[in-house]
Amino acid sequence: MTNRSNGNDKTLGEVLRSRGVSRRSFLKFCAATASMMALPPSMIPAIANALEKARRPSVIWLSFQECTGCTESLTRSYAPTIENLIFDTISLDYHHTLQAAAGHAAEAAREAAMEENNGNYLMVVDGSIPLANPGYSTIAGISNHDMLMDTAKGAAAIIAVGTCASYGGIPHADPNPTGAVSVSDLIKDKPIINVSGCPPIPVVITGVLAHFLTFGVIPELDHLGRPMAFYGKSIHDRCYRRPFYDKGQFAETFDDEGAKKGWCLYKLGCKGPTTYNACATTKWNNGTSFPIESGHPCLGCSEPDFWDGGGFYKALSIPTEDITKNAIYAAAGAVAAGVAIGALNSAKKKRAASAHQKTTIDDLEK
Amino acid sequence: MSEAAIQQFNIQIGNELTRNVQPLLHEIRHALGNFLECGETRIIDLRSIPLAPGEEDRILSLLGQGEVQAQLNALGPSEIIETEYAGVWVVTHYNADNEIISRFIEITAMPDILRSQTEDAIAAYSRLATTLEENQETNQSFAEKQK
Amino acid sequence: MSASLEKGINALKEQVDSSVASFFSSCVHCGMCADACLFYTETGDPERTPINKTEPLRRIWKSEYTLFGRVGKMLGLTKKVDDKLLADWETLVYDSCTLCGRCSMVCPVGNDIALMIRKTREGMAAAGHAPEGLIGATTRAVTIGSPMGVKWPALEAQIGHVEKDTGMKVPVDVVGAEYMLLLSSMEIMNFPEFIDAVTRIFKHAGISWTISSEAFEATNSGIQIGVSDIAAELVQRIVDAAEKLKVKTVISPECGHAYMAIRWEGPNLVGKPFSFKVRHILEVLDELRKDGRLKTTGMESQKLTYHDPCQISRRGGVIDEPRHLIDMIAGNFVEMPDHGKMNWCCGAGGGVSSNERADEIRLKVFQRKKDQLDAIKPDAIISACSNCRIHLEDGLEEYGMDIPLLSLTEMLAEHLAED
Amino acid sequence: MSEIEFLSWIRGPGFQIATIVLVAGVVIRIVEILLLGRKTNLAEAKGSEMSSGLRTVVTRMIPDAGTFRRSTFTIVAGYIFHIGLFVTIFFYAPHILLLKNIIGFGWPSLPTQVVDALAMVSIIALLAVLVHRFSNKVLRFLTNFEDLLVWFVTIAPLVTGYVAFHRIGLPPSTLLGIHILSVELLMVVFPFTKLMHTFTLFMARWYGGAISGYRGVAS
Repeated sequence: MTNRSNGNDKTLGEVLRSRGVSRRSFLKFCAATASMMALPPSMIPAIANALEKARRPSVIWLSFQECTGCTESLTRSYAPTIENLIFDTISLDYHHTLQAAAGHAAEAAREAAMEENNGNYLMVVDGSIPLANPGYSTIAGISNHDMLMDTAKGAAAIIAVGTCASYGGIPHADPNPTGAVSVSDLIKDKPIINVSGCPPIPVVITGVLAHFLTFGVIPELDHLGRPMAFYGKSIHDRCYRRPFYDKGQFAETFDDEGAKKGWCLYKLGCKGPTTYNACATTKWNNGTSFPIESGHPCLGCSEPDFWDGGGFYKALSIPTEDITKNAIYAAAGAVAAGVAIGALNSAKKKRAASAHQKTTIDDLEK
Repeated sequence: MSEAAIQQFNIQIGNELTRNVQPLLHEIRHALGNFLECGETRIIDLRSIPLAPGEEDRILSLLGQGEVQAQLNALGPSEIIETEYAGVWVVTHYNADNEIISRFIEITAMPDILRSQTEDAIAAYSRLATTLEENQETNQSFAEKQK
Repeated sequence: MSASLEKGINALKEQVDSSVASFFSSCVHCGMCADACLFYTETGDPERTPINKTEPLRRIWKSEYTLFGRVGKMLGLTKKVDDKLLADWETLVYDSCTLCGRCSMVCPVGNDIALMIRKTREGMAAAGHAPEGLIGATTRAVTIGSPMGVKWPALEAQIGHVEKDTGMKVPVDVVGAEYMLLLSSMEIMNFPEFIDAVTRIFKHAGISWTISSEAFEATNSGIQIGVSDIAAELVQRIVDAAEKLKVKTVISPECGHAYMAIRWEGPNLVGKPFSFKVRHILEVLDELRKDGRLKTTGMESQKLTYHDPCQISRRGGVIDEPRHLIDMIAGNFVEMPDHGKMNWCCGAGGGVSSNERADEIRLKVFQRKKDQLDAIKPDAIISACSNCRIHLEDGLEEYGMDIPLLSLTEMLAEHLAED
Repeated sequence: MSEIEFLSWIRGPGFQIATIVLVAGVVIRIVEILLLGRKTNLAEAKGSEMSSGLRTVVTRMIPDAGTFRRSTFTIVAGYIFHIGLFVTIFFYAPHILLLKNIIGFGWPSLPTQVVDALAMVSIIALLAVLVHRFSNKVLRFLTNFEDLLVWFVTIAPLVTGYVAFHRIGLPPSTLLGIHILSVELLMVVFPFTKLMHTFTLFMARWYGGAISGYRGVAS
């Protein structure tokens, strides 16, 4: 993160070599990257070739209504990793949480990077954008909205990191006091990659960067703008507890026998079946585990409006409101209505009986 | 977390949960045939195949361990073994924390990554030259001092 | 005053009750009742599906007695009952149904479809959509006292013959007798042997009985045409006679719908419980058998089968009694494939035999009975209903089969042990 | 409307409305039927109404041999889809969870593979029932719009449930939403149609059995 504007003329290969990274290490890195991006291994040479020649892209990172969790997620991966390598090869020209400069100096850096790399830089956004009142969130006196729209103009592509930037996230949750919206709600004319999650998995961000570096285009996205390679399958599909679901073995509480045996957490409100993310395979904390493995149901954080999904500990099939009470009221009301109708029916029958005219044999024909 | 405690939550499911084991082995056999016939190599990314816990281990134990076992040290260790079936290799890359970052089955005479890379050899060549030069200089100055 | 649509609709409104509402609410249009109805199986005409025959009643229930139907009626969405509908349904309700109730036995949701068709007839008749033949029979029943126009002198003459043949007295108008015997016109006109048989058996068993000269006719065209008022009037005649003679039990003869009329509908038609019991002749005979008062001798060696008259067994509950009695005298008794409560109707009950218009279909659907008989090939058929008996003979002749029809009561009389 | 918003509406207000319509509708109809009343039978009884009625409620589940032969398809297909519906509705874990949430108690579920297979069998049976409805002349004659509507709202939750379970085509939350929506459709249509037989058949069988039983006939 120490590189500044002067490093953009070097290729990635040159940067790596200058750091003493061997070709063999680079090949290993390419193999891991291919695997990470779910690309066929036959493409490893092509990836190596492309990465070798790739220019270090300028990256401008904008943080709006966010909690810095996304940045934490990225920077807290300890020990040198393949992901770090990627980060080291980009030119992070603006990130107000990480950069040393502040205020007008920082804004000047952003403007300089935008000018220098006009049309080529990557814009990364975390956090949602408040529209109710521009004063809710400003940076150096510039409203989030204005900064976003201004910076987006010269961007080659936009990566919305985290659920807030992707779909509005927690600020967008009901009743959404700030009128928070997502990046894609405001920008329609640029490729936007949503890397959702609260926070998102670090490797997904680096995977997306690697893909962009390798092919110069954004990866294949799902209908919610997320890279298919990572969001193509649900947590449920790749969950190691899935066989318990299929067998009907569920933990009923957090401390019962089922929970201890590692049974399915569906009944405890797991949103795995409706959540698309790579947690179950890439896992967290450098591959240690993921929430379900630690015994907690999936919250569905990579999905739009996950906060308003009706309770984290309520199973998906359960209605979100108190049905029983209303059903009882309805039944009581219906009994009353039924009795009223019954009275009408009885009256009608009585009328029919009193209207009855005795039929004799003379009445059998018209 | 103790090993036992981890074990508790890592449920091993019986054989053939995803039914991908057998087809994968057939694919390896097919690739080996191709390799022998026309020299075509093949790499299978184990991460790209949906496998249940335990199934990967099953594949690896079925393939077994052959004559070659090599260890790389490049951005963390890598393990390259030839399986019981010559021509079928298992390449496992670890990161610096010894966590598996990718695993491939390669059908080839020797995985490329094991081979010395030209770029590295070029660098090595110049490095060696520099070392020799430096040595020469050192030797010379030492000799001069002796004089 | 005459029949009118308005009266018909009013009558249908009177017929709807909680059972009818449950039945209509439960019908899922599965079509199984069609397979249970000989008028469908032998004609293949889907309009004759039993539940379809209740359509007029269903429309009244739906539009008058359901909340959603009422709303629909206000919006003009419900199907109306009009003269055209009733005219179209006349042949279905009267000519293509004997009220045999087999459909009621197979309906998977338990609907008593026959009951609903019976109720539908109330509306049809009140609206003037009853068949001519039935109207004629009903008129004769009310004015003359018998649907076939049989008057007391005719019966008196038959009694004379019986007394001469048996040398026994046939008691008439005996006050305080235990039993009062009713007769159907058919027995008087076609099977006077029945009176003969009863006279001998009762003499043998030593029971006190009588025939009323004022109310001897058991049949009741009112329940066939579906006019409760007329049916009640006919039942009332019997009630009056039974009360006048102070009898303990009224005996319904070998006639299906007569039993239904006096035993099951009777008290409900006149609106109060009877002061006397009503029994079918076979029930009385079975009681005598149980008490050891009916002794027979000799066994029939020919292969015999029993045709259950629908109104007596499936709709009447007299199923085991005839079989006990047959066991006394039959050595080779064979049941038909479907028997007892699942027996197939002969095709002439429920007023169909009084409706000349239905003659053709009545004989066509006899095929069902023929198939049943072909399966066991009996030497003779026993029955306990004169109407079944006449129609079975008619049908057998039509289909060129030669199987004699026997009356169970008459057979028992023939086998009476000499004292 | 986003997927979650859609699903939230379906699980929230949508389900609320459907439940109220279902409960109120069913109760109104049952009360409406029962309050019509029935005249006391004045004829001397030959058997008990109550016990005969109750017996018929049970025995009418099994057809006699002759009827089975004549209506084999209707009976077999009917049995299959009714059992399939019963199992999928009442023995699939997420459904039990829903019912437990509403009525306060639950029961063990069946393995999803079993439920899955039965759902498929039911779908096939219902498709066969539809084909039969159009190929059999009695059924074709009897069939009206309501029959088709009821067929549709019955098979729809099975199909949408099957698709949602296997997550075919659309995002799972949307599939789940569609599935619950189809169930809500079923719930709303229920009281207005012959689906009421679910409840009224017990009454109908009781009345039918009572009428016969009173006369001494075991129907």
